[in-house]
Order: sequence, then structure tokens, then C-alpha cells
Amino acid sequence: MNLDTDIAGIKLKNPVIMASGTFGLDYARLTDPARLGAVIPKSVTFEARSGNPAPRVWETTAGMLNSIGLENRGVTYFVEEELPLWLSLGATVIASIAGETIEEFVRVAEVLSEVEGISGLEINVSCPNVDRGGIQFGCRPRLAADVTTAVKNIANKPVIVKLTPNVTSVTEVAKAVEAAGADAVSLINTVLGLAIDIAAEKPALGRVVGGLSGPAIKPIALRLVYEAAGAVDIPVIGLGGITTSSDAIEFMLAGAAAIQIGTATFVEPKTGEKVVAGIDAYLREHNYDNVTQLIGKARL
Amino acid sequence: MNLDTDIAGIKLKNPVIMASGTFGLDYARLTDPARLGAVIPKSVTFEARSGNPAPRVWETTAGMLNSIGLENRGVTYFVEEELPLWLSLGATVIASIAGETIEEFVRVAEVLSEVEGISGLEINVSCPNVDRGGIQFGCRPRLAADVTTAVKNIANKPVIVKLTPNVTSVTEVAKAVEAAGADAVSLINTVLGLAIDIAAEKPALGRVVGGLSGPAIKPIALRLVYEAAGAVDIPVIGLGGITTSSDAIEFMLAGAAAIQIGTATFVEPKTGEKVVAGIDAYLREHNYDNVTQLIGKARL
Amino acid sequence: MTERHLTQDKLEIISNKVVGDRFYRLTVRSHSWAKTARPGQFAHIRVGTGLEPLLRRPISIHGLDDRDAVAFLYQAKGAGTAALAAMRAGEAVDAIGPAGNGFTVDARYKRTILVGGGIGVAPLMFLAQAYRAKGTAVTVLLGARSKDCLTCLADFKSLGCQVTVTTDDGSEGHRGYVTDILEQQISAGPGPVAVFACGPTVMMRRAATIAALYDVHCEVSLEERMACGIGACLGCAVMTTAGYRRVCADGPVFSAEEVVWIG
Amino acid sequence: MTERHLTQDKLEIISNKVVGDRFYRLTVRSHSWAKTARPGQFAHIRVGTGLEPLLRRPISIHGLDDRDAVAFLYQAKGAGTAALAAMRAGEAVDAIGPAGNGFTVDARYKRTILVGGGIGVAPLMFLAQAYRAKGTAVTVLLGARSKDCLTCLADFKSLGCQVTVTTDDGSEGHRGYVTDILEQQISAGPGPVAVFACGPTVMMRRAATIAALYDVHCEVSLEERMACGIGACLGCAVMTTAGYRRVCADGPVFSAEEVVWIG
Ligand SMILES: Cc1cc2nc3c(=O)[nH]c(=O)nc-3n(C[C@H](O)[C@H](O)[C@H](O)COP(=O)(O)OP(=O)(O)OC[C@H]3O[C@@H](n4cnc5c(N)ncnc54)[C@H](O)[C@@H]3O)c2cc1C
Ligand SMILES: Cc1cc2nc3c(=O)[nH]c(=O)nc-3n(C[C@H](O)[C@H](O)[C@H](O)COP(=O)(O)OP(=O)(O)OC[C@H]3O[C@@H](n4cnc5c(N)ncnc54)[C@H](O)[C@@H]3O)c2cc1C
Ligand SMILES: Cc1cc2nc3c(=O)[nH]c(=O)nc-3n(C[C@H](O)[C@H](O)[C@H](O)COP(=O)(O)O)c2cc1C
Ligand SMILES: Cc1cc2nc3c(=O)[nH]c(=O)nc-3n(C[C@H](O)[C@H](O)[C@H](O)COP(=O)(O)O)c2cc1C
Ligand code: FES
Ligand code: FES
Repeated sequence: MNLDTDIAGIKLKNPVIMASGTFGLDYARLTDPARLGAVIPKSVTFEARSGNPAPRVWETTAGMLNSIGLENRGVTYFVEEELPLWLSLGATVIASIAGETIEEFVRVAEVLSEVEGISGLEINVSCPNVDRGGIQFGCRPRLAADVTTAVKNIANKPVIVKLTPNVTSVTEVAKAVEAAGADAVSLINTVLGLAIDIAAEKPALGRVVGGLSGPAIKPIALRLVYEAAGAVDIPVIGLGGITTSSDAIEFMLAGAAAIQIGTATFVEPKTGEKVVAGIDAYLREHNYDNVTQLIGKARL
Repeated sequence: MNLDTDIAGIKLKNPVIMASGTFGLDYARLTDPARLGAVIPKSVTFEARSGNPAPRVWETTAGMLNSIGLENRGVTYFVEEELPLWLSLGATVIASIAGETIEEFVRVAEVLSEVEGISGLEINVSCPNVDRGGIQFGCRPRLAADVTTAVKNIANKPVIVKLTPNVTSVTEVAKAVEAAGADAVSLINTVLGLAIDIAAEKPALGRVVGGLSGPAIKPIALRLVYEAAGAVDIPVIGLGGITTSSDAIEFMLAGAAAIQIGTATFVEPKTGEKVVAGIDAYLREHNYDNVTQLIGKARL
Repeated sequence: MTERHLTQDKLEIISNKVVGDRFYRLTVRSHSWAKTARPGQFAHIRVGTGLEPLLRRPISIHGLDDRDAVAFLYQAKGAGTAALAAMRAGEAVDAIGPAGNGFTVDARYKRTILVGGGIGVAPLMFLAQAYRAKGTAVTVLLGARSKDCLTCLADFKSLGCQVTVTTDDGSEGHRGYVTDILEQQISAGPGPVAVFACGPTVMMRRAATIAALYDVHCEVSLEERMACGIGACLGCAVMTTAGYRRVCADGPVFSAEEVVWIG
Repeated sequence: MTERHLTQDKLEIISNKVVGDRFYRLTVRSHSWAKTARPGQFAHIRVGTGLEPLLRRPISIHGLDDRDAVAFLYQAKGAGTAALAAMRAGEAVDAIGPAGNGFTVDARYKRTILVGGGIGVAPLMFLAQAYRAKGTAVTVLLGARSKDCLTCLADFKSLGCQVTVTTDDGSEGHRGYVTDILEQQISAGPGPVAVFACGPTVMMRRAATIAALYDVHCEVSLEERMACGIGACLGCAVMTTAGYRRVCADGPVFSAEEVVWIG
């Protein structure tokens, strides 16, 4: 079965991508990254960031909240220490960029553009867990567009802009970044949420508010993917709560050209591989030739 | 235990309210409405509305989508046929108003203001399942404020404005309706969502997009209630995914002065009564005198 | 609110067994359900105790085993029915009902023809029991993928029904659609005759068309996704000549003429 | 990526039984886990098969029953541990591990003092096994609400440990906190001595302070909410003198000096 996927020039052996912040090198002990379409390591900023106070994760019904706070060791560490390991494992790597200012996004993109082995860039203008940058860029079409333009000016690889669900109109933001030159959009990042630790009568997370992910948010993600795919002509990468190949196929039917898996990996580390196998089986069973035939098929 | 609750002059015997669109007269056969704080019957428009095509409901992981489309028999039927039955059952009734135009909201409020036995009005500027009105009012602070002012001008009862979660900033909308004279806000209405019926390779709902409710959305609702309670001085009524008394208490700790129960009733018709009992037990166990002591206790 | 008897009960499971390819037969003990239930009504059942699956599942009442025992016949399809299938004798099923209106049971009819497709056979057994108790002749036309529920055949026969089976692939009984033989059956005996259908929409629609052609009373039991199951949420609306009506409270049984067939 | 052995396995349940007030002892068969596991490591266990509860649960390795059998001791707290408690012999537990770093096991120590509070006793049994196998003297100080896990007492004793129990209410052993007797125990014999603590934060903090006072090596096993359990998500970070570190991959065992105690 032909699972070849091309996202604005990024060639993937299948449409299954591991979402940023959820798939670390340690998982290579339990599943084979070379079998996946691509891996997006945790977002990197220019300098190292130490992240938010504990607790950083909290389980909710069929979902989880996180407030990691973009903890990472900075772009130099990523390029020198982490990237080579991913490449040696045979992974296709898309790098995720975060920043507090447009300049920071650009500086990280600059470093990553000089490196071999990165297939594309995803700009994370949608992280809800930091005080500056992140979601603030993603919520304002104008700012999101400015980041996109700035990164596009410097980047020598396809640029995917990762959108936040926490907006009144995702289509406005999607159109703005498309106009600014984005090669693709991915959505959704986490949904803003909060939990109360009733035993302590306090907010559960150290930073009070966090990002909701997992099966609970799937219908929200599907709606936003459906809307975004109707609003822009660039490829849409869908994610949010995907745990099975059926889920992945639903996102593709709704208009996604590829999908990402986040939280489900925590539950079942082999989710990525299983979703690839499940898509393959579905296509055979329903007499498709090609995974691209699924894209947008359920759109009215 | 003292569970007396006062929402801007609406006196309730406890803070547990049955949410609009989810608690019909038929439930009186399985649970006693007189034991609840209040009941909010399905939103009424001026004329009867026939609603959306089937399927109108779809189960999702720990949640459900609905696209009922505000089907109702109009305000006259409500006043003449439905309200007397609720009152005869001993229920405290808050009436929910919907409309396509500000004039429609006002006309419904006018009729309801002339009637005895309605303790308050909830204006539903947040229904995602209609083409005109509904969420469009709720997403724009200015429109939401205009509806509020118009209804307040005519209404002779406390007015609660029900807010939508589908906005970038709930605090803006909450502040706008507070400034326009709202006596309280309630939130959240459903979160926009979509499901794909993979067997048919089509959108699951007849109207494609629907509103997500149930346990899945609880963290989203808690976040918005926490934010709204920090932004306004009027009482906040919290709802979204409440199925147990712990859930209800978490909303109150986050800042809600009362709570509503929707989807959980479908799962367990006696949820309302059970939540009342559970709150009572919690207060005793933790040596509270009064349910109002919980309000906002977990706020930092 | 009609004067129907409707309660929420924990019904003790007498047995819950496989009776065909992914078909299960569940029997529960309840004198009050056995006394008040009418053919065509259903139970709105809580499957599992957690929040996933969340909603109750509507399952028709299949019949009465005796004055204390109510039977259900269901097909394990997804997570909900799988959870139900995992329940064991001695445990209790949380059910709301008997819900819905039920089929017309009227001694005026000399003959009744019951048309069932797949799991649509479930409520027809209870209907056959009711008509046979009145001495009415009952013909059962069963359409199946292959041998879905052989025990049902025996049960219908032991009630004294005349049973004809059709399968799409001819692996059992006639080859073809169950409605192929309906015309012939309508005209095969004395009237008044009534047709009752439950199964896939295309089958019910076809049955309705044929019945209309012969001017014969026809009732169909519709399926729609449900949330409350009790008339409160308006989630299970179907289009009828009188506008949207609720499958759970105004149905599931509708006079065939009322139904506006879609798709 | 360290050179640790870490796999995902379906571990066959040998037994899963109540051994105290809401305490369960689970034993599974796995030669490879038994061979590679070190005291202080844990298994990241999938509880249930659905999406609710969603995340895996970290449970320490309690000890080895023999070279094929690995034991866990856990307390039924919420939905996840309840689901685990419902599992039966013959079924399989989906576990990732042995995860985490583990306690130092070093023959250099003449004596070790194991300080456990509540369910914190779980990993200490395995540690006691390891030190007793080296012939090291092991003193166990157990703090409990009341009689949480009496079988543990017998197990420690049969390993040849000296065991002292304290309870908050004096219902068993000494009345007071387990750390009350730590000072006396440290100075009660020859050195070098090492202290290993697992339990409530206040208890571990107190143990760490006392150990520091006597300049004795002390390790604590920290708890934090986890998602991946494998070092990928950075969800289980705790503050240390070297900045945030991951309980699941850099811990759960930390040298007491490293820990920045909060609250
Ligand atoms: C009035 C009525 C009576 C019924 N009687 C029977 C019966 O006697 N025996 C039997 O086997 N089945 C019967 N069904 C169908 C049965 O309700 C569904 O097969 C069952 O709900 C599927 O649940 P699941 O979790 O196994 O499947 P899933 O597909 O996982 O269910 C997902 C969701 O879809 C809903 N759903 C799925 N299929 C249907 C369907 N065909 N109709 C309505 N909702 C559906 C479920 O209730 C649930 O909310 C009846 C349906 C209705 C409306
Ligand atoms: C490294 C490590 C080793 C552990 N070893 C053991 C052991 O051997 N025996 C034992 O009984 N318990 C142990 N625990 C605690 C155990 O993981 C929790 O009690 C358990 O996850 C509770 O799950 P639940 O669903 O029953 O409770 P719930 O409270 O319903 O859990 C809800 C969520 O909170 C998390 N959670 C709840 N309590 C804790 C906690 N104390 N620490 C971390 N996460 C928590 C759960 O994992 C879950 O995500 C250990 C924890 C850690 C971090
Ligand atoms: C623990 C955790 C950490 C995350 N870190 C990042 C990140 O660094 N950058 C990013 O773009 N998204 C991050 N995300 C968001 C995910 O990539 C994804 O968008 C989101 O979780 C929704 O998908 P899911 O439901 O499949 O998890 C993180 C999510 C989780 C749960
Ligand atoms: C089937 C259904 C119908 C609803 N109809 C209305 C309505 O008419 N008016 C309204 O204000 N909210 C309506 N709602 C929204 C609920 O009142 C509530 O805001 C929402 O479901 C979130 O709460 P829950 O998670 O407890 O259900 C409806 C919800 C459902 C599920
Ligand atoms: S399912 Fe709620 S009205 Fe029928
Ligand atoms: S739980 Fe994910 S890094 Fe520790």
C-alpha cells in the first residue's frame, strides 16, 4: 500500500508524525522511530529554559493537563546532542521552534537552517504554558503572520505553523499564516484547562492553568481541522486525541494531509507504529490505492 | 447543613441547578425536581423552532456532541403548558431565552416577565447549533452586551448571561455583560466539536458541527470559570462535565457560586439529587457551616 | 408526560449468553417490568460504571420468559454492547424503562406479518408472543446476513409462528431480501392483516411501500442515536409528517405513513 | 539514554491479593524483570484497557519472590489502582520497565537504615533483600497510620532485618513519627551507615535533615505525577540543586542533598 506523504515538500514514508513534547529518545527503546512518518522533538528555544514548577501533569477524564513550560536545553544542545541521535535511529526529523519574541524564533530558525538532516520546521506559536510568546502569538492573526514571515525569510526548509485551539476563529489565524507564507499548518496544540486538587482545595498544577490533551479533545480538534482545511489551500496536519488508526483516518477524512500523535504514546508507546499498520489495513480493506485518497473525503 | 444559595437575588435551596436542554419534565418520573436548587428548561424562542436534521447526538470519548438546534415550541407554549407543570412539581424555575435577533430576546423576555413563578432569566447567547443568533452574540463582547442591556431594560427578574467557551478571551465577554447590567454569568455552554462517522466516511452529525459536553470538557470549563470569577464581581455559575459532587465542589472552589448539571443526567437521572447529598456530606466532613464558604477557596 | 410506567431499576441478571454470531441473550428478573412492558418498548441501559462509554444504550425488550423474567437480545457491536456482554448472572443491570410507545397489539387483526432484518428481530419476538397469546396468526419473515440467531427461529416456531428466512447469500433459507416475499404473504390469506417491521432502514422503507400498495396497516420501529432515552434532550428526532418526533418517547414505533424516509 | 534495560511487557499475573487495609500484593512472572530489576526501580503499568483511566500508574518493585517472580505492593486509592486490584491470576499486566534509577546498593555500608512511611514501604523490601544478600545489617523503621501492612513486617523479619514500627496513634509499636527514632538508630552501631527513605514528603525531609546532621549518606525516593514514565514528557520534574530533574528517569531515587524540598 502506498502511504507516501508529501507535506509541502517534506517527504514522509507515511502520514504518522510524533507530536512535539511527547516523543523523546527514550521511546526508541520501545518502538522504532524509523517506521514512523516523522518525529517532532520537543520545541527548542534559543537558550535553555527550565520550565514550570511541579506538579506539571494531572490526569483528567480521558485526558491530561500539562504545564511543562517549554523546558529544553536550547538549540545548540538540540543540534549537537539530540538531533544526531534521532538521525542515527533512522528518524525523519521535523524541528519545533518556540520563542518569546519574533527575534528568538528567527535566531533558532537560523541555527536549524544551517544543519543537515532536518526535514522541516514547525513553529510553535501555540504553547499555553509560558508567560511570554507561545499562545500570545497564536491567538492574534497579525502576530502569527509576523512570526511566520520572519521565519520564512530565513528558513531554508518548509515551515509548518502549529495553531492553537484557544481562539474564536481558527480560520482567521490559518489564513493569516498562509498569506504570510506558511507551507503548512498543524493543529491543534493543547486546549487551555485547569483542574482543582480537591484533597488540597487548590489548583492541581503548579502554574494553575495548563494544556488539555488526549482523547477528550478529539472532537474539538476534528472541528478545527475541518474548518482550517476549508479555509486554506496549504496542507493541514491534524492532531488532538488520536489514539487509534480510526482516529487518524477520521482526521484525514476531515481534511488532514497527515496526522500527529501526542498523549497516546504515553498510554501505549507503540501507538505510532500501530496507527501506521491500521491505516495500511484500512486502505486495503476499502480498496484504496493510496493514502492521499482519504484526504478530505468526508468534507461536504 | 446550610446549602442556601443566593444568585443575585434568586434564592435557591441549594447550589445545584439542572442545565438548559438536558432536564425535561419526563425526568420527574425518576428524580424529584423539588429537591434541586433550580431547573432551567430548554431555551425558548418566540416562535416554535423545529431544530436540526438527524443525527443530532453522537457519543465521543467521555463526552457527547449535540446539534439539537434549539428545537422548542415557542414561549407561549412554554408559559401555558410547560411552566405550570414544573411549578406543580415544586421546582424553582429559571427560564432560558434564545433568539436570532436582539428583538427576539426582548420579546421572549417580555412574555416571561409577565408570568408568575419564574425566578430568573438565563440568556443563552452561546448556542452553537443555530445559524443565526446564539454563539454569534456570545463571541462578540459588544453584541453580548447589547443583548444583555436590551433584556435588562425589560426584565423584572435577575438576568444570568450564559457564556460560550468558544472565544479567545472569556473575560472580555464576561466583563462586557457585567458592565451591561448582567446580574450573573453562567458558563460554559458546549464546546464546538465535530465527529466523523468512519463507517460512512461522512460527518457524524446532520449539521456537521455540534456542541461537545460531558466529562471530557470539565477541565476547559473549570479554567473558564476560574478566569471569569477573577474578572467580574457578579456571581458566576459553573458548569461543564459535572457528574459527581466532587466535580461540583471543584467548580465552587474555583469560584462558582452555584453549579449546573447537564449531560450527566442522561447517564444517571438522579445526578442532581446525588450531587446535593454529596455536597452536604463534604461540608459536614470538612467542618464547614455553609456552602458559600467553598466559593473561590482554591483561588490563588 | 403520558401515563406510562417508567422507572429506573437495578435488574438482576439471570443469564447473559451467546446465542449466535456476536448475538447475546440477556434475561433479567423483574416482576414489574414483566407486568408493564409492551412489545416494541425498550430499556435504556447503563453499560459499565465509569465515564467511558458514557451514554446509556437502548435495547429492545425481546420477550418475557415468564412473569418474572424479561429477555433482551443484542448484538455486540462496539464498546457499549461489549461491556454489556461481559456482565454475569447475579450482577445487576441499571435500566430505565420500559421506555417508548410500543407496537399496536389489536385483536382485530386476523393475521400479522413480522418483518425483521438482522438484530431488528429483537423486539418482534415479544410482539409475536403478544399476538399469539391473542390467537392471531403470525408470519415471521427474517432477513439475515447468514445465520445470525438460530435460537430465534426455534423460539418463533415454538410460539406457533410461520417462519421464513432469507439471506443475502442464500446460505440459509431463501436467497434475496426479506421484503421480496412480503407481497406474496400479504395476499396469501384473510384480512385484516398488519405488517410490523424492524431492521435496516431500506428494509423498513420497502416494507412500508409494499404495505401501502396493499393498503395494509404497517408499523416500523425506528433507530436513532440517543442520549437521554426519555424524551428530554430531543437528540433522537426523526422527521415525520407531523414534524420532528422523538424516537425514544414518541416512538420507537411509528405508523409507516408518518415516516419521512431520508436517504 | 543510559544503558538501562527497559522493555514493555505483558507480565502474567501469578497472584493479586489483599494483604492489609486496601493494600494489595501483586506477583507476576518474568525472568527478565527479575534478572534486571534493581531496588528502587518501578513499573509503569497500564490499568484497564480503555481510555479512562488514561495514563499508566507507576508502582515500585517490591521485591523478588524467586528468580521468575516479581512482587509489587500497592494501595488501592483511586480508579487506577482499583482497576489493578480487579485483575486476576492468569491475566497479564502491561508494564514498562524496570524504570528509573534505583537505590545505591553498596557493600561498603556496614549498616543500612530503611525508613518507610505508609505505602512508601513498597520499594524498601526489595532494597532489604539486596542488602541482606550482601550480608549488610538492615534496620527498618516503619511508620504507618495503623496496621497498614502486617505481612511486610513478617517479610522484613524473615530477611533478618531489625524492625521497629511507629504509628501516629500508638495503636501498634511506638507512638509518634518514624523519624523520632532515626537519630538513636544512626548512632546505635558501627559505620559507615546509610539511610534510605520512602514515604510522605515531610518524613523524607526529616530523615534527610537528621542524616545530614550525622553526615550520613541518605537517599530518598520521590513521588511526582507522571505521564510517560520514561523521561520523554518532562512532566514529573522536581527541583534539585542541579535544576529540574525527572523523577521517572533521573530518579525516583535522589541523594537527599540534591533535593530542594518544597512545602
Ligand atoms: C429503540 C432502539 C432499540 C434497539 N434495540 C436493540 C436490540 O434489541 N438489540 C440490539 O442489539 N441493538 C438494539 N439497538 C441498537 C443498539 O442500541 C446499538 O447497537 C448500541 O447502542 C451500540 O452500542 P455500542 O457501544 O456497542 O456501539 P458503538 O457503535 O460503539 O456505539 C457508539 C454510540 O453510538 C450509538 N449507536 C450505535 N449504533 C446505534 C444504533 N444502531 N442505533 C442507535 N444508536 C446507536 C450508541 O448508543 C453509542 O452512543 C436499538 C436501538 C434503538 C434506538
Ligand atoms: C516512582 C513511583 C513509585 C510508586 N510506587 C508505588 C507503590 O509501589 N505502591 C503504591 O501503592 N503506590 C505507588 N506509587 C503511587 C501510585 O503511583 C499512585 O498511588 C497511583 O498512581 C494512584 O492511582 P489511582 O488511579 O489509584 O489514584 P488517583 O488519585 O485516581 O490517580 C489520579 C492520577 O493521579 C496520579 N497519582 C495519584 N497519586 C499519586 C502519587 N502519590 N504519586 C504519583 N502519582 C499519583 C495517578 O497516577 C493518576 O494519574 C508510586 C508513585 C511513584 C511516582
Ligand atoms: C506533556 C506535553 C508536552 C508538550 N510539549 C509541546 C511542545 O514542546 N511543543 C509543542 O508544539 N507542543 C507540545 N505539546 C502539544 C502536543 O504536541 C499536541 O499538540 C497536543 O498534546 C495535542 O495532541 P494529543 O491530544 O495527541 O496529545 C505537548 C503536549 C504534552 C501532553
Ligand atoms: C442535548 C443538549 C441540549 C442542550 N440545549 C441547550 C439549550 O437549549 N440551551 C442552553 O443554554 N444550553 C443547552 N445545552 C448546553 C447545556 O446546558 C450545558 O451548557 C452543556 O451541555 C455543558 O454542560 P454539561 O457538560 O454538564 O452537559 C444543551 C446541551 C445538550 C447536551
Ligand atoms: S434520546 Fe433524548 S429525546 Fe430521545
Ligand atoms: S513522566 Fe514523563 S518525563 Fe517523567
